[in-house]
Amino acid sequence: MKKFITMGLLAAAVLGGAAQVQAEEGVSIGKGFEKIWHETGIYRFINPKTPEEKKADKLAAAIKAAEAEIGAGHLEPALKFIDMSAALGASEATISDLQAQYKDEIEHGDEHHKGLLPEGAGQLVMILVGLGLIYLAIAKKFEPLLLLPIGFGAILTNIPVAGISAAAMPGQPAGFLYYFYTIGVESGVFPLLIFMGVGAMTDFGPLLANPKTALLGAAAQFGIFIALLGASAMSYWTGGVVDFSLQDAASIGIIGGADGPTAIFLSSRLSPNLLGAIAVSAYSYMALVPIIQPPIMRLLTTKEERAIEMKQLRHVTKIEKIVFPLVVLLLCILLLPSATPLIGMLMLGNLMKESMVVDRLSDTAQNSLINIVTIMLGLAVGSKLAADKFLNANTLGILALGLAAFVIGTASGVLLAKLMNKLSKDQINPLIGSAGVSAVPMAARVVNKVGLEANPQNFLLMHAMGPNVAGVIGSAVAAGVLLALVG
Amino acid sequence: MKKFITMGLLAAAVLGGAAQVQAEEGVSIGKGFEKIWHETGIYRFINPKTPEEKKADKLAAAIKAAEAEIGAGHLEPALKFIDMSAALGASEATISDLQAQYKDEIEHGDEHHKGLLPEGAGQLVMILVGLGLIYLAIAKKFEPLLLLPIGFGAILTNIPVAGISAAAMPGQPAGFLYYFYTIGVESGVFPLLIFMGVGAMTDFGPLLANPKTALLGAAAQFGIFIALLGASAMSYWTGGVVDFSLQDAASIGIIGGADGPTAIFLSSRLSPNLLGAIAVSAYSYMALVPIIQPPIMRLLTTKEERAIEMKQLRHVTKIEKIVFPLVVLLLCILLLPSATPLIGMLMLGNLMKESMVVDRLSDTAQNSLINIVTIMLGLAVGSKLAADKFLNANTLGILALGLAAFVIGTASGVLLAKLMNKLSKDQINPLIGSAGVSAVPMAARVVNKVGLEANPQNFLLMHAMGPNVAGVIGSAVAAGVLLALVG
Amino acid sequence: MKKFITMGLLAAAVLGGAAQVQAEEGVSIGKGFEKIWHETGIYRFINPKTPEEKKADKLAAAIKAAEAEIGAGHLEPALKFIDMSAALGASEATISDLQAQYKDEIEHGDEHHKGLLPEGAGQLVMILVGLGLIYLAIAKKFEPLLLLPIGFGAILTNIPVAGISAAAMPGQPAGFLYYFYTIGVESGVFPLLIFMGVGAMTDFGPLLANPKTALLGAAAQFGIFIALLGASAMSYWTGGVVDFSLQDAASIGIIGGADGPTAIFLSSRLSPNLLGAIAVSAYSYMALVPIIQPPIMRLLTTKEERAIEMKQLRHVTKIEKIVFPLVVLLLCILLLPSATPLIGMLMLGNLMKESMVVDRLSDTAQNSLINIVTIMLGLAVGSKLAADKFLNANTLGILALGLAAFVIGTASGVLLAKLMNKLSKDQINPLIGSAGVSAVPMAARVVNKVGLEANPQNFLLMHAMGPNVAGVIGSAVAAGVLLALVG
Amino acid sequence: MDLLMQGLVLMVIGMATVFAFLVLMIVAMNRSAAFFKKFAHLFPEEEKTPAKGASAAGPAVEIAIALAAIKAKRG
Amino acid sequence: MDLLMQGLVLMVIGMATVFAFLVLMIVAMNRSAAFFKKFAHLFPEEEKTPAKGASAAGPAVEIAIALAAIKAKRG
Amino acid sequence: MDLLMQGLVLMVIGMATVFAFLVLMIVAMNRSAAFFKKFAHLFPEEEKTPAKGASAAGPAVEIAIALAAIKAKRG
Ligand code: NA
Ligand code: NA
Ligand code: NA
Repeated sequence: MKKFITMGLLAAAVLGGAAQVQAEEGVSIGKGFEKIWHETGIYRFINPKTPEEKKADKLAAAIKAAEAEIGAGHLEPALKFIDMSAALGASEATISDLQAQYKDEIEHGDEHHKGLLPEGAGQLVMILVGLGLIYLAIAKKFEPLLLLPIGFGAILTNIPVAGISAAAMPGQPAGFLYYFYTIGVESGVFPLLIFMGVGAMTDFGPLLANPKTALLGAAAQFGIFIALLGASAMSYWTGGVVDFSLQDAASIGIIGGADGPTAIFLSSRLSPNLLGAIAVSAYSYMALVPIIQPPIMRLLTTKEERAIEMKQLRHVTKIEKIVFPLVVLLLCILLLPSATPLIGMLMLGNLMKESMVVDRLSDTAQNSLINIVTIMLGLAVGSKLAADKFLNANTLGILALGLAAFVIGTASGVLLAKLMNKLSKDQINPLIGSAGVSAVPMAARVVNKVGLEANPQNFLLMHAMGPNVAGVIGSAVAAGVLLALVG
Repeated sequence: MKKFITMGLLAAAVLGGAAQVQAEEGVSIGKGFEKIWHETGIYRFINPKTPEEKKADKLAAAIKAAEAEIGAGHLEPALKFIDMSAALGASEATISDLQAQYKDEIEHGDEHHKGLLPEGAGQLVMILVGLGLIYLAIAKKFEPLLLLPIGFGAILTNIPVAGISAAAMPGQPAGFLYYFYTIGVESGVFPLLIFMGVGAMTDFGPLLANPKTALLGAAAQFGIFIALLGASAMSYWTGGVVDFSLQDAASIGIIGGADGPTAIFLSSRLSPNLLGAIAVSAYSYMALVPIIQPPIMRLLTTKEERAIEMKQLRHVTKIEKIVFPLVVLLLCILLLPSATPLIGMLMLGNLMKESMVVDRLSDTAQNSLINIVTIMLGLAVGSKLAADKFLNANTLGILALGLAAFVIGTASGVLLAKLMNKLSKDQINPLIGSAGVSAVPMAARVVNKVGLEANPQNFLLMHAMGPNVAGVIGSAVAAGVLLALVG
Repeated sequence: MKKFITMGLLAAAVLGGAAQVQAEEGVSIGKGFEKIWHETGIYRFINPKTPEEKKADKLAAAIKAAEAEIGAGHLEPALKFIDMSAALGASEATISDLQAQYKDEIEHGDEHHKGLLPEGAGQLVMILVGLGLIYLAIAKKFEPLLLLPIGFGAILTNIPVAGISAAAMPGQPAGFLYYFYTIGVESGVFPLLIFMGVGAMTDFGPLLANPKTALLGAAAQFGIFIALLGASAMSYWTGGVVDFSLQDAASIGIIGGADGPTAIFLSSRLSPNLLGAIAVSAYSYMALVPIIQPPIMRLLTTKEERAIEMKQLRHVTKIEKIVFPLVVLLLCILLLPSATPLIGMLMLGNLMKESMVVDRLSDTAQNSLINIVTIMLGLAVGSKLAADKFLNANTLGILALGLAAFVIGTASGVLLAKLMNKLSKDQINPLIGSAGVSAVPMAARVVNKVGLEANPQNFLLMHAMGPNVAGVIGSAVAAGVLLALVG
Repeated sequence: MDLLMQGLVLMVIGMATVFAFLVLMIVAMNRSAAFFKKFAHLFPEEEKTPAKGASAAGPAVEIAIALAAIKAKRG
Repeated sequence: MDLLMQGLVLMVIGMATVFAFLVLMIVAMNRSAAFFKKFAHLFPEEEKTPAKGASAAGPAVEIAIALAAIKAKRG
Repeated sequence: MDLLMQGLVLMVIGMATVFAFLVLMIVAMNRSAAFFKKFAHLFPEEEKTPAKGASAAGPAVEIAIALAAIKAKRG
């Protein structure tokens, strides 16, 4: 047991070591760790923000908001935020820089905001994309709970004249999907309620029975960061044809988390313009897990490894299950508060389930509430599939990087599992590493199926559920890191 | 089959021909068709709005909003919209006209906004109206799902001091029904969610088995337009005692659509002040369908016609049912985008049902979601039953016109069915024409009952369901036309 | 029967008489009754507010809002409301007074808004408080449906950096619990929806079978007003260490109503800063009813009294049950419109249940809707458990006063029941008086248990349900009085 | 002291109003009971509750009863 | 008079559009029926409904049937 | 190049944090398991699940069982 903990700490240390090296080259790695440290609960309980820091936060937020609004071509709010920045004491240089950006937007804005296709043709193509998603949902059963509403939302949002996702005009209400998006997604409420429902449906028992498999849920998040790196590289090497900011790269990376609500939550905060493409990519690859993962799993393991039978899991007591969500939440508070909305709601759902004192709330969270929110969330995500945001080279990049993220996540999970099998007393079937990407419970079922092919007595489902649910936590933690550093 | 399609096209052509004649007289009929054409998806996919057109739209909206706010006596927002109109380049004449209206409102506003009765007495009467609706709902089982909450909402909204439907005051939240109304009805969200639930409960099988019966669902919409005409005439002939704008006339007409969510959706957009009376009228007459329709049906048919048995409906395959909602939506996108919020949500619900891949969403849409929304929608509609809006000659006019619309819709459905029976190879029982008004499924049950009276072997229920569900689509299309032309 | 009515009227008269005495001393008791009279429906149906009164209301609201915002340290909106007050015609003295307060806030604001502990330590302690509530909910089954979400909300809201309950920053959405609070609690919507669900679960049959027991539901509200008085006294005698305004005292008193939604609704309107502590206190003592009440009940009654068996309740007809909610609502409209949001929604729920024509709405109100709202309400209440609002002497005061309110409410219920037993033809077991505090159905069960101890044949449950449900109405009425007089 | 006094005022008015309200409610309940007793013939009680109670166990039970009966006969 | 005229215009355009829409819908339904009849072999009807119907009564019934059978045999 | 570098930095910090978090979670799980094993007597497992499983089929089944038994006896 200790061995694996040491191993994990070692991995963290090695990565931290790399950080030192990088820091020499003038990049702000040291500062990155410092920033993370300053955003931990441990630090902040002892050093709460001073009024000066709070004011500085406000100023930074105002400047960021001004830049974002200029970039989006919203001239009126942009002006408001420039004024607000000045009032909060921004330097003259900053203000004049903002004003220059503002002037540029007025003069050249039209050129910046052009889609690849004329508006009408773009809408027509996007309606076909929506129909395609619906086809995949119905005929191929690709994550139909989400892809059907997303596809339908994509159709509705691209209907000319109707303005179903349009913001309000004077004296006229906004389109109804606009409300779904702003009230439910921009606020973060819908993905978080879904996460609560997921928590209420999740059994952490298999993880508690074999804690060390949580490492696999960490390893599989490697796909996230490789995709992030890939997005940065793509932006650099294509000379801006594909054009991603660091925020965009982070949002794209999270596709590798193989977890819908996490991906939607993070990208609604970092890159709302890419949200549609990212959500579609995430759910599509989650549906494709049974096709994407097996070849990688077979490539990286020998038949003997795949045939390994694992020791039956120990019984986990009720009290352990009740305490677990609270412990994880406390850990998250101490180490990474920025991940607490996600981890918190997941654990609230799980606590409602395991405590067995609020069964009616838990039932509702798992059924009517999650269903209502799923319909509305799907439509709202679809409302971000506007032609000018989706029909461009970036979307191709996102699809390619999303696939890469899944592949690399799967591979790193399997490889760490192989290593653990070498080091462990009890045998570990390397296949269960691939379940670390999450995509609950599909990835665990795939493990079971591939395991049975190699050995008809080999039931890996429950063993794979450990890394599987750990992967959900792992990607929520990764999202928290990204929020803390680039949010 | 071809015969009926030709017939429908002919009807459209004749009506279009009439248009030509009218156009000669200087009225903007030609322009009306041109406007509809410019608001089709076909036209807009090819000619998306130019930035200039978009700016012109904004200006028109700002002027309309300014006038509406002046009319409602909301001085502050009125001023804002006048300024906005100026900023968007309104002509000096327009601005000075708005300012004149604004001045008139300040000087004579009190006189404009007086109810028939003193405020207190009016509230007392409206509470009795609310109790009356509740009585009808409970004792007479008149559409209790809506009329009970509407009646209760009417009581709550007319309680003095409590301000349950009042807008916010400084430092004080608005009354809770005000939130239900603005968030749910003004935004269009509640009626659209109800429509989604209706779609998930609707079986279009009988229509697909006998497509030509859809014509009956078109004919029965005649009641809508006759009532619209009647409202205009009433306004003209009573010399302003009953006073309806064109928007009001359109909202009143839609009562003849015999479809609650459509009526609420349209009148929330065109005539929010009349919404209460219109919704009450629509649901009351829907409840009275078993009393209103049979005499008309008997009057217009012979006993032999009523006794006609119809050929058993063919089996409709699953795939036809899945494709149908998408086809209707696409048709609507191409021809009448302004109807797509309604048609779209209806078809989303139906697709969720028929696709059978998202049963949990479909169940929720049909049960907890539609129930929650029904409670809130009913209360919100009741909140529009304020004394000064309801206790006047207009309401009597609305009730009279609503009844006329049901009668005429029923008659035109039956008459077209008689004609079709004459022309058809397979016999058509003219009674099923009356089901074209929608009022699903009550109108179809009435057909069945009247049919059984004439011939105890004559089970018309399924045959009447075809026109019945076509009538829902028909009135949503009519609402789309009205939105496009007077919205 | 008459005897009890006379008795009730006498009690009211005596209290009113006391009022006359007090009035001599220059306190505004006479004016208080006059104000209540002016806020009755009877008065307002006859004398609706004049435009002048409406303007005066607006001005008063603007001044109150300005003071509240200054007190909360929200400088920007404070300035807006000062301007608004000036525009609405506030006297120069008032304006200069507001400006003085505003200046004081700018200069000494920091000192006013300091918590007892440094921010970080305070948050840590509050997280422990949240854990404590969750422990009570799970291990001790203390009202888990509310206390589990409240406790979890308390944890989430006190996480540093995450800002889960923070208001929006420029360009950044607010924390998601902030939305739950403003949309659901500040608006009053969540507690009212819960009340509707409670109404749909409540059977008023036992009360209708024995109407005079409603007096017990009145007597038990005495706890509310003693706690109110206690809060005032505490504020006076501790020289401001414990510091409650009259609004605060009223909100604290309502804990004695032993009714969660009423307490949350009232304190969200009068003392949002204390809402967290008040809700926690109310639910905790409701959970402790089986421990708090029995000793008091035993102390105030003899064994013979406790052993009294009561006459079996008569059958109540369906029609009486249907008419009851409407009658109570009308009574409330005539006498105390300010209580109609609460009484109205309770009675709407009950009417939906008893009318039996909208069973699907009633089911939803009792199940998925109330469950969804309970989760969100609990979290939102928890979001008010911020360290600087909770960790101070006031909270200790609230806990002490809440306990006193329960004790006194119980005692007054039992004592009135003893008196009624003396005066009554049919015997009344004094124990049922304690159920008048509401805490449905726990208090009634406690009565049954204590009754069985004294006499194993003595089943008091149904007899106790009468005062129990009357207590719900009683505390809603008390809340209405407080809203009318200090709201 | 002012605050205390106002609290006392609130208590007096509040308890008076609560009692007045519930007394009037009692009167209304008694009147309503008398009225509906007098005109009971106009409001026939639908015997819905027993029917509902019986079917509360769901159609499954009825089918089971039928099945059991059949099997029992055959057996 | 202007209002009346506009009402008439709306009626003409409205009824024409409603008929045109539903006629096109009829055409689409007929085409779709013909298409799926022609290619019926590509879209096999899943016989899902009967299976669902059978289980609608819930597992309780099935258990009850089994139990009744057992008891009957023993009896 | 700057963007790439920052991506690399994010990767290093991100993976380190993810591993650190999950390692600490493993430690916590192991500690918790040890703790509750040691004090197992303080936290008796309620045997709720089997009871629930039995009643999952609902009261209908139990009634059906009873009925079947009765019928069988009579038969
Ligand atoms: Na993951
Ligand atoms: Na219709
Ligand atoms: Na109470």
